[in-house]
Amino acid sequence: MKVLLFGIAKDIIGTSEFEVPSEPKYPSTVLELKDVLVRLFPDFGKLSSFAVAVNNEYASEDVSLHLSDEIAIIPPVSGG
Amino acid sequence: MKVLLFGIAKDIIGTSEFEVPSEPKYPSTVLELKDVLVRLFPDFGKLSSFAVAVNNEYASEDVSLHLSDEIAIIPPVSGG
Amino acid sequence: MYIEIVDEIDTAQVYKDLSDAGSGGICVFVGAVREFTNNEAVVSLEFETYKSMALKEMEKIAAEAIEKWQLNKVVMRHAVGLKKVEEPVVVVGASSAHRDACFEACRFLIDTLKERVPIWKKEVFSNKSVWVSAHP
Amino acid sequence: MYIEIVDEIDTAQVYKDLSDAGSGGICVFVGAVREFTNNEAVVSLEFETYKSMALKEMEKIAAEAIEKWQLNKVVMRHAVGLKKVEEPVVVVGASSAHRDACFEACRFLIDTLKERVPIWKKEVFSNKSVWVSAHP
Repeated sequence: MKVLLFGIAKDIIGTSEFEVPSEPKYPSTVLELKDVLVRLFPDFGKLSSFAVAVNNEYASEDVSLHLSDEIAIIPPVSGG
Repeated sequence: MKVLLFGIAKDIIGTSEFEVPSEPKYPSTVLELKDVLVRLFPDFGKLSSFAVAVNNEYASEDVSLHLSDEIAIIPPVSGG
Repeated sequence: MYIEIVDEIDTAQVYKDLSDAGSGGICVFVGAVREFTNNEAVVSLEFETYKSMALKEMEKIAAEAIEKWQLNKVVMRHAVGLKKVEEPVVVVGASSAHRDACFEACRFLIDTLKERVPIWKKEVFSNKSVWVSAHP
Repeated sequence: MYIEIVDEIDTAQVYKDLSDAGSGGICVFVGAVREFTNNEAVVSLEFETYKSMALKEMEKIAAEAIEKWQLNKVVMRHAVGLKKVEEPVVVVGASSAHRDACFEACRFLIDTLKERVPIWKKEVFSNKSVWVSAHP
Protein backbone atom coordinates (compact mmCIF):
# COMPACT_ATOMS: atom_id res chain seq x y z
CA MET A 1 0.00 0.00 0.00
CA LYS A 2 1.56 3.22 -1.30
CA VAL A 3 0.90 6.67 0.20
CA LEU A 4 1.82 10.00 -1.41
CA LEU A 5 3.60 12.58 0.74
CA PHE A 6 3.75 16.36 0.45
CA GLY A 7 5.20 19.31 2.31
CA ILE A 8 6.36 18.52 5.82
CA ALA A 9 5.08 14.92 5.54
CA LYS A 10 7.64 14.35 2.81
CA ASP A 11 10.35 15.82 5.05
CA ILE A 12 9.30 13.64 8.00
CA ILE A 13 9.54 10.38 6.06
CA GLY A 14 12.26 11.62 3.69
CA THR A 15 10.57 10.48 0.48
CA SER A 16 7.60 11.47 -1.66
CA GLU A 17 6.06 7.99 -1.69
CA PHE A 18 5.98 5.60 1.21
CA GLU A 19 5.21 1.88 1.07
CA VAL A 20 3.12 1.00 4.13
CA PRO A 21 4.32 -2.30 5.69
CA SER A 22 2.01 -5.25 4.97
CA GLU A 23 2.95 -6.97 8.27
CA PRO A 24 1.01 -7.88 10.36
CA LYS A 25 -1.58 -6.59 7.81
CA TYR A 26 -2.38 -3.50 5.72
CA PRO A 27 -4.37 -0.80 7.51
CA SER A 28 -8.01 -1.25 6.53
CA THR A 29 -9.24 2.27 7.41
CA VAL A 30 -7.93 5.85 7.43
CA LEU A 31 -7.71 5.66 11.23
CA GLU A 32 -5.57 2.53 11.11
CA LEU A 33 -3.27 4.12 8.53
CA LYS A 34 -2.82 7.21 10.73
CA ASP A 35 -2.04 5.00 13.72
CA VAL A 36 0.62 3.09 11.77
CA LEU A 37 2.26 6.28 10.54
CA VAL A 38 2.31 7.96 13.95
CA ARG A 39 3.81 4.80 15.45
CA LEU A 40 6.54 4.60 12.78
CA PHE A 41 7.15 8.39 12.59
CA PRO A 42 6.21 10.09 15.86
CA ASP A 43 6.71 13.54 14.25
CA PHE A 44 3.30 13.10 12.59
CA GLY A 45 1.81 13.38 16.08
CA LYS A 46 3.27 16.88 16.47
CA LEU A 47 1.54 18.46 13.45
CA SER A 48 -1.30 20.97 13.81
CA SER A 49 -3.45 18.64 11.74
CA PHE A 50 -2.96 15.46 9.76
CA ALA A 51 -5.54 14.46 7.16
CA VAL A 52 -5.73 11.69 4.62
CA ALA A 53 -7.08 11.93 1.09
CA VAL A 54 -8.45 8.89 -0.70
CA ASN A 55 -8.84 9.19 -4.46
CA ASN A 56 -8.39 12.99 -4.34
CA GLU A 57 -11.00 13.58 -1.63
CA TYR A 58 -10.57 14.30 2.06
CA ALA A 59 -11.46 11.07 3.86
CA SER A 60 -12.85 10.77 7.39
CA GLU A 61 -11.24 8.27 9.75
CA ASP A 62 -13.82 5.52 9.17
CA VAL A 63 -13.27 5.37 5.40
CA SER A 64 -12.05 1.93 4.21
CA LEU A 65 -8.81 1.63 2.27
CA HIS A 66 -8.15 -0.62 -0.72
CA LEU A 67 -4.90 -1.39 -2.47
CA SER A 68 -6.22 0.24 -5.65
CA ASP A 69 -6.94 3.58 -3.93
CA GLU A 70 -4.76 6.65 -4.44
CA ILE A 71 -3.92 7.54 -0.85
CA ALA A 72 -2.18 10.76 0.21
CA ILE A 73 -1.16 12.30 3.52
CA ILE A 74 -2.33 15.90 3.82
CA PRO A 75 -0.37 17.87 6.42
CA PRO A 76 -1.69 21.37 7.33
CA VAL A 77 -2.32 23.22 4.06
CA SER A 78 -0.91 26.73 3.59
CA GLY A 79 -1.70 27.92 0.07
CA GLY A 80 -2.49 31.49 -0.85
CA MET B 1 -22.17 85.01 -11.02
CA LYS B 2 -21.41 81.95 -13.12
CA VAL B 3 -22.40 78.40 -12.18
CA LEU B 4 -21.11 75.23 -13.83
CA LEU B 5 -23.66 72.58 -14.80
CA PHE B 6 -23.30 68.85 -15.27
CA GLY B 7 -25.45 65.83 -16.08
CA ILE B 8 -29.15 66.43 -15.77
CA ALA B 9 -28.54 69.99 -14.48
CA LYS B 10 -27.05 70.84 -17.85
CA ASP B 11 -30.08 69.32 -19.58
CA ILE B 12 -32.50 71.27 -17.36
CA ILE B 13 -30.96 74.65 -18.13
CA GLY B 14 -29.76 73.68 -21.60
CA THR B 15 -26.19 74.96 -21.21
CA SER B 16 -23.02 73.96 -19.33
CA GLU B 17 -22.56 77.40 -17.71
CA PHE B 18 -25.32 79.56 -16.38
CA GLU B 19 -25.08 83.26 -15.52
CA VAL B 20 -27.15 83.86 -12.38
CA PRO B 21 -29.19 87.10 -12.69
CA SER B 22 -27.76 89.99 -10.68
CA GLU B 23 -31.23 91.52 -10.18
CA PRO B 24 -32.45 92.25 -7.54
CA LYS B 25 -29.04 91.02 -6.17
CA TYR B 26 -26.68 88.01 -6.43
CA PRO B 27 -27.44 85.14 -4.08
CA SER B 28 -25.15 85.51 -1.07
CA THR B 29 -25.34 81.90 0.19
CA VAL B 30 -25.72 78.41 -1.23
CA LEU B 31 -29.30 78.33 0.03
CA GLU B 32 -30.16 81.55 -1.80
CA LEU B 33 -28.58 80.21 -5.00
CA LYS B 34 -30.63 77.02 -4.77
CA ASP B 35 -33.80 79.07 -4.21
CA VAL B 36 -33.11 81.19 -7.28
CA LEU B 37 -32.46 78.14 -9.45
CA VAL B 38 -35.55 76.24 -8.30
CA ARG B 39 -37.63 79.36 -8.93
CA LEU B 40 -36.23 79.83 -12.45
CA PHE B 41 -36.12 76.11 -13.29
CA PRO B 42 -38.72 74.16 -11.29
CA ASP B 43 -37.27 70.85 -12.57
CA PHE B 44 -34.44 71.26 -10.04
CA GLY B 45 -37.07 70.72 -7.34
CA LYS B 46 -37.84 67.27 -8.74
CA LEU B 47 -34.33 65.81 -8.43
CA SER B 48 -33.46 63.17 -5.79
CA SER B 49 -30.83 65.54 -4.48
CA PHE B 50 -29.34 68.85 -5.50
CA ALA B 51 -25.99 69.92 -4.05
CA VAL B 52 -23.70 72.86 -4.66
CA ALA B 53 -19.91 72.78 -4.80
CA VAL B 54 -17.87 75.87 -4.03
CA ASN B 55 -14.23 75.80 -5.12
CA ASN B 56 -14.35 72.03 -5.71
CA GLU B 57 -15.83 71.12 -2.32
CA TYR B 58 -19.37 70.20 -1.34
CA ALA B 59 -20.82 73.28 0.36
CA SER B 60 -23.56 73.30 3.01
CA GLU B 61 -26.48 75.70 2.58
CA ASP B 62 -25.07 78.38 4.87
CA VAL B 63 -21.80 78.80 2.95
CA SER B 64 -21.33 82.35 1.57
CA LEU B 65 -20.81 82.89 -2.13
CA HIS B 66 -18.38 85.34 -3.73
CA LEU B 67 -18.06 86.35 -7.37
CA SER B 68 -14.53 84.89 -7.45
CA ASP B 69 -15.70 81.43 -6.33
CA GLU B 70 -15.93 78.49 -8.70
CA ILE B 71 -19.53 77.40 -8.18
CA ALA B 72 -21.05 74.19 -9.56
CA ILE B 73 -24.41 72.48 -9.34
CA ILE B 74 -24.08 68.82 -8.37
CA PRO B 75 -27.15 66.77 -9.29
CA PRO B 76 -27.32 63.18 -7.93
CA VAL B 77 -23.99 61.53 -8.73
CA SER B 78 -23.95 58.12 -10.40
CA GLY B 79 -20.35 57.13 -11.07
CA GLY B 80 -19.01 53.59 -10.93
CA MET C 1 -1.70 56.75 -4.91
CA TYR C 2 -2.97 56.70 -8.51
CA ILE C 3 -6.04 58.91 -8.92
CA GLU C 4 -7.16 59.52 -12.46
CA ILE C 5 -9.99 60.37 -14.80
CA VAL C 6 -9.20 58.69 -18.11
CA ASP C 7 -10.76 58.03 -21.50
CA GLU C 8 -9.99 54.30 -21.39
CA ILE C 9 -9.38 52.00 -18.43
CA ASP C 10 -6.36 49.72 -18.85
CA THR C 11 -7.16 46.79 -16.57
CA ALA C 12 -3.82 45.09 -17.31
CA GLN C 13 -1.96 47.95 -15.61
CA VAL C 14 -3.61 48.00 -12.20
CA TYR C 15 -1.74 45.08 -10.64
CA LYS C 16 1.59 46.72 -11.45
CA ASP C 17 0.36 49.95 -9.84
CA LEU C 18 -0.58 48.13 -6.62
CA SER C 19 2.26 45.61 -6.28
CA ASP C 20 4.58 46.30 -3.36
CA ALA C 21 7.21 44.35 -1.41
CA GLY C 22 5.27 44.95 1.80
CA SER C 23 1.95 43.75 0.41
CA GLY C 24 0.74 40.18 0.81
CA GLY C 25 -2.73 41.11 -0.44
CA ILE C 26 -4.09 43.12 -3.34
CA CYS C 27 -7.82 43.55 -3.94
CA VAL C 28 -9.21 45.13 -7.10
CA PHE C 29 -12.75 45.96 -8.17
CA VAL C 30 -13.66 46.68 -11.79
CA GLY C 31 -17.05 48.07 -12.73
CA ALA C 32 -18.19 47.43 -16.29
CA VAL C 33 -21.18 48.13 -18.52
CA ARG C 34 -23.87 45.49 -18.13
CA GLU C 35 -26.08 44.64 -21.11
CA PHE C 36 -29.36 44.94 -19.20
CA THR C 37 -30.82 47.34 -16.63
CA ASN C 38 -34.18 46.23 -15.24
CA ASN C 39 -34.55 43.92 -18.24
CA GLU C 40 -34.06 46.72 -20.75
CA ALA C 41 -31.20 46.33 -23.23
CA VAL C 42 -28.54 48.99 -22.69
CA VAL C 43 -26.92 50.33 -25.86
CA SER C 44 -24.17 52.26 -24.08
CA LEU C 45 -23.38 54.39 -21.05
CA GLU C 46 -22.14 57.93 -21.19
CA PHE C 47 -20.06 59.31 -18.34
CA GLU C 48 -19.50 62.95 -17.59
CA THR C 49 -17.48 64.44 -14.75
CA TYR C 50 -16.62 67.67 -12.98
CA LYS C 51 -12.98 66.73 -13.27
CA SER C 52 -11.18 69.05 -10.85
CA MET C 53 -13.63 68.27 -8.06
CA ALA C 54 -13.80 64.55 -8.90
CA LEU C 55 -10.03 64.23 -8.56
CA LYS C 56 -10.11 66.12 -5.27
CA GLU C 57 -12.89 63.90 -3.86
CA MET C 58 -11.12 60.73 -4.98
CA GLU C 59 -7.91 61.93 -3.32
CA LYS C 60 -9.80 62.51 -0.07
CA ILE C 61 -11.37 59.05 -0.23
CA ALA C 62 -8.02 57.39 -0.97
CA ALA C 63 -6.33 59.29 1.88
CA GLU C 64 -9.10 58.25 4.29
CA ALA C 65 -8.68 54.60 3.27
CA ILE C 66 -4.88 54.67 3.51
CA GLU C 67 -5.08 56.00 7.03
CA LYS C 68 -7.85 53.71 8.21
CA TRP C 69 -6.45 50.44 6.79
CA GLN C 70 -2.73 51.25 6.59
CA LEU C 71 -2.63 50.57 2.89
CA ASN C 72 0.57 50.51 0.88
CA LYS C 73 -0.91 51.61 -2.44
CA VAL C 74 -4.27 52.73 -3.77
CA VAL C 75 -5.69 53.08 -7.28
CA MET C 76 -8.89 54.94 -8.21
CA ARG C 77 -9.42 55.39 -11.92
CA HIS C 78 -12.68 56.33 -13.61
CA ALA C 79 -13.42 56.55 -17.31
CA VAL C 80 -15.47 59.23 -19.04
CA GLY C 81 -17.16 59.36 -22.43
CA LEU C 82 -19.16 56.71 -24.24
CA LYS C 83 -18.78 53.12 -23.00
CA LYS C 84 -20.22 50.04 -24.62
CA VAL C 85 -21.40 46.77 -23.06
CA GLU C 86 -18.55 44.88 -21.31
CA GLU C 87 -16.19 47.87 -21.32
CA PRO C 88 -14.67 48.75 -17.93
CA VAL C 89 -15.72 52.12 -16.53
CA VAL C 90 -14.05 52.19 -13.12
CA VAL C 91 -11.22 50.39 -11.37
CA VAL C 92 -10.34 50.76 -7.69
CA GLY C 93 -7.85 48.74 -5.69
CA ALA C 94 -5.71 48.60 -2.59
CA SER C 95 -2.63 46.69 -1.42
CA SER C 96 -1.85 45.87 2.20
CA ALA C 97 0.18 43.51 4.36
CA HIS C 98 -2.78 41.18 5.00
CA ARG C 99 -5.95 40.44 3.06
CA ASP C 100 -8.60 41.74 5.48
CA ALA C 101 -7.43 45.32 5.03
CA CYS C 102 -7.29 45.30 1.23
CA PHE C 103 -10.76 43.71 0.89
CA GLU C 104 -12.40 46.16 3.27
CA ALA C 105 -10.58 49.13 1.77
CA CYS C 106 -11.46 48.15 -1.80
CA ARG C 107 -15.12 47.90 -0.90
CA PHE C 108 -14.97 51.30 0.83
CA LEU C 109 -13.27 52.88 -2.20
CA ILE C 110 -15.98 51.86 -4.67
CA ASP C 111 -18.91 52.47 -2.29
CA THR C 112 -17.67 55.94 -1.37
CA LEU C 113 -16.79 56.82 -4.95
CA LYS C 114 -20.38 56.04 -5.93
CA GLU C 115 -21.74 58.20 -3.11
CA ARG C 116 -19.55 61.27 -3.37
CA VAL C 117 -17.52 61.66 -6.54
CA PRO C 118 -19.09 64.06 -9.08
CA ILE C 119 -19.46 61.71 -12.02
CA TRP C 120 -22.73 61.23 -13.87
CA LYS C 121 -23.89 58.28 -15.88
CA LYS C 122 -26.48 58.39 -18.66
CA GLU C 123 -27.95 55.06 -19.71
CA VAL C 124 -28.66 55.00 -23.41
CA PHE C 125 -31.42 52.60 -24.49
CA SER C 126 -32.67 52.11 -28.05
CA ASN C 127 -35.59 54.51 -27.52
CA LYS C 128 -34.52 56.86 -24.70
CA SER C 129 -31.69 57.90 -22.41
CA VAL C 130 -31.78 58.42 -18.64
CA TRP C 131 -29.47 60.14 -16.14
CA VAL C 132 -29.09 57.42 -13.51
CA SER C 133 -30.41 58.23 -10.01
CA ALA C 134 -31.47 61.75 -11.00
CA HIS C 135 -35.06 61.25 -9.90
CA PRO C 136 -36.55 59.51 -6.87
CA MET D 1 -14.58 28.68 -14.74
CA TYR D 2 -10.78 28.92 -14.94
CA ILE D 3 -9.14 26.60 -12.39
CA GLU D 4 -5.41 26.16 -12.77
CA ILE D 5 -2.11 25.33 -11.10
CA VAL D 6 0.57 27.26 -12.99
CA ASP D 7 4.26 28.07 -12.81
CA GLU D 8 3.71 31.81 -13.23
CA ILE D 9 0.66 33.95 -12.52
CA ASP D 10 -0.20 36.37 -15.31
CA THR D 11 -2.12 39.11 -13.53
CA ALA D 12 -2.78 41.01 -16.78
CA GLN D 13 -4.92 38.13 -18.03
CA VAL D 14 -7.43 37.79 -15.22
CA TYR D 15 -9.73 40.67 -16.18
CA LYS D 16 -10.19 39.24 -19.65
CA ASP D 17 -11.07 35.86 -18.09
CA LEU D 18 -13.77 37.43 -15.89
CA SER D 19 -15.26 40.04 -18.21
CA ASP D 20 -18.82 39.26 -19.30
CA ALA D 21 -21.70 41.18 -20.85
CA GLY D 22 -23.91 40.33 -17.87
CA SER D 23 -21.38 41.47 -15.26
CA GLY D 24 -21.45 44.95 -13.77
CA GLY D 25 -18.90 43.98 -11.12
CA ILE D 26 -15.63 42.08 -11.10
CA CYS D 27 -13.63 41.52 -7.91
CA VAL D 28 -10.12 40.09 -7.93
CA PHE D 29 -7.74 39.17 -5.13
CA VAL D 30 -4.02 38.66 -5.72
CA GLY D 31 -1.79 37.17 -3.02
CA ALA D 32 1.90 38.00 -3.30
CA VAL D 33 5.15 37.31 -1.44
CA ARG D 34 5.69 39.81 1.37
CA GLU D 35 9.25 40.73 2.31
CA PHE D 36 8.77 40.19 6.05
CA THR D 37 7.05 37.58 8.23
CA ASN D 38 7.01 38.44 11.93
CA ASN D 39 9.84 40.93 11.28
CA GLU D 40 12.07 38.31 9.68
CA ALA D 41 13.25 38.97 6.12
CA VAL D 42 11.82 36.40 3.71
CA VAL D 43 14.17 35.32 0.90
CA SER D 44 11.57 33.39 -1.05
CA LEU D 45 8.56 31.12 -0.77
CA GLU D 46 8.35 27.65 -2.19
CA PHE D 47 4.97 26.18 -3.11
CA GLU D 48 4.20 22.53 -3.56
CA THR D 49 0.86 20.95 -4.43
CA TYR D 50 -0.97 17.67 -4.77
CA LYS D 51 -2.13 18.78 -8.16
CA SER D 52 -4.96 16.38 -9.04
CA MET D 53 -6.63 16.89 -5.66
CA ALA D 54 -5.94 20.65 -5.59
CA LEU D 55 -7.71 21.11 -8.93
CA LYS D 56 -10.64 19.00 -7.71
CA GLU D 57 -10.95 21.01 -4.48
CA MET D 58 -10.72 24.32 -6.34
CA GLU D 59 -13.44 23.16 -8.73
CA LYS D 60 -15.69 22.31 -5.79
CA ILE D 61 -15.07 25.70 -4.18
CA ALA D 62 -15.75 27.54 -7.44
CA ALA D 63 -18.95 25.54 -8.03
CA GLU D 64 -20.14 26.32 -4.48
CA ALA D 65 -19.50 30.04 -5.04
CA ILE D 66 -21.18 30.12 -8.46
CA GLU D 67 -24.31 28.55 -7.00
CA LYS D 68 -24.42 30.67 -3.85
CA TRP D 69 -23.76 34.08 -5.49
CA GLN D 70 -24.99 33.43 -9.06
CA LEU D 71 -21.65 34.34 -10.52
CA ASN D 72 -21.03 34.66 -14.23
CA LYS D 73 -17.35 33.70 -14.20
CA VAL D 74 -14.78 32.52 -11.67
CA VAL D 75 -10.98 32.33 -11.73
CA MET D 76 -8.83 30.40 -9.25
CA ARG D 77 -5.19 30.14 -10.22
CA HIS D 78 -2.35 29.17 -7.91
CA ALA D 79 1.36 29.16 -8.67
CA VAL D 80 3.85 26.49 -7.60
CA GLY D 81 7.64 26.51 -7.35
CA LEU D 82 9.97 29.19 -6.03
CA LYS D 83 8.52 32.70 -5.69
CA LYS D 84 10.46 35.83 -4.78
CA VAL D 85 9.34 38.93 -2.89
CA GLU D 86 6.57 40.84 -4.72
CA GLU D 87 5.78 37.95 -7.08
CA PRO D 88 2.11 36.93 -7.26
CA VAL D 89 1.35 33.43 -5.96
CA VAL D 90 -2.42 33.22 -6.20
CA VAL D 91 -5.21 35.02 -8.02
CA VAL D 92 -8.91 34.46 -7.46
CA GLY D 93 -11.79 36.47 -8.87
CA ALA D 94 -15.49 36.52 -9.65
CA SER D 95 -17.82 38.46 -11.90
CA SER D 96 -21.49 39.09 -11.20
CA ALA D 97 -24.36 41.39 -12.12
CA HIS D 98 -23.89 43.55 -8.99
CA ARG D 99 -20.93 44.27 -6.76
CA ASP D 100 -22.08 42.73 -3.47
CA ALA D 101 -21.98 39.25 -4.94
CA CYS D 102 -18.53 39.49 -6.52
CA PHE D 103 -16.93 40.96 -3.36
CA GLU D 104 -18.41 38.30 -1.08
CA ALA D 105 -17.60 35.51 -3.51
CA CYS D 106 -14.01 36.67 -4.01
CA ARG D 107 -13.45 36.69 -0.25
CA PHE D 108 -14.97 33.21 0.03
CA LEU D 109 -12.77 31.89 -2.79
CA ILE D 110 -9.49 32.94 -1.17
CA ASP D 111 -10.53 32.07 2.40
CA THR D 112 -11.72 28.61 1.40
CA LEU D 113 -8.73 27.99 -0.84
CA LYS D 114 -6.46 28.66 2.15
CA GLU D 115 -8.47 26.27 4.33
CA ARG D 116 -8.96 23.32 2.03
CA VAL D 117 -6.80 23.21 -1.08
CA PRO D 118 -3.76 20.90 -0.76
CA ILE D 119 -1.00 23.43 -1.39
CA TRP D 120 1.96 23.87 0.95
CA LYS D 121 4.14 26.90 1.43
CA LYS D 122 7.69 26.84 2.74
CA GLU D 123 9.08 30.16 3.91
CA VAL D 124 12.78 30.43 3.18
CA PHE D 125 14.73 32.78 5.46
CA SER D 126 18.49 33.40 5.30
CA ASN D 127 19.19 30.85 8.04
CA LYS D 128 16.28 28.40 7.97
CA SER D 129 13.13 27.33 6.17
CA VAL D 130 9.72 26.58 7.65
CA TRP D 131 6.60 24.82 6.37
CA VAL D 132 3.91 27.39 7.19
CA SER D 133 1.21 26.30 9.70
CA ALA D 134 2.68 22.81 10.07
CA HIS D 135 3.03 23.07 13.84
CA PRO D 136 0.72 24.57 16.45
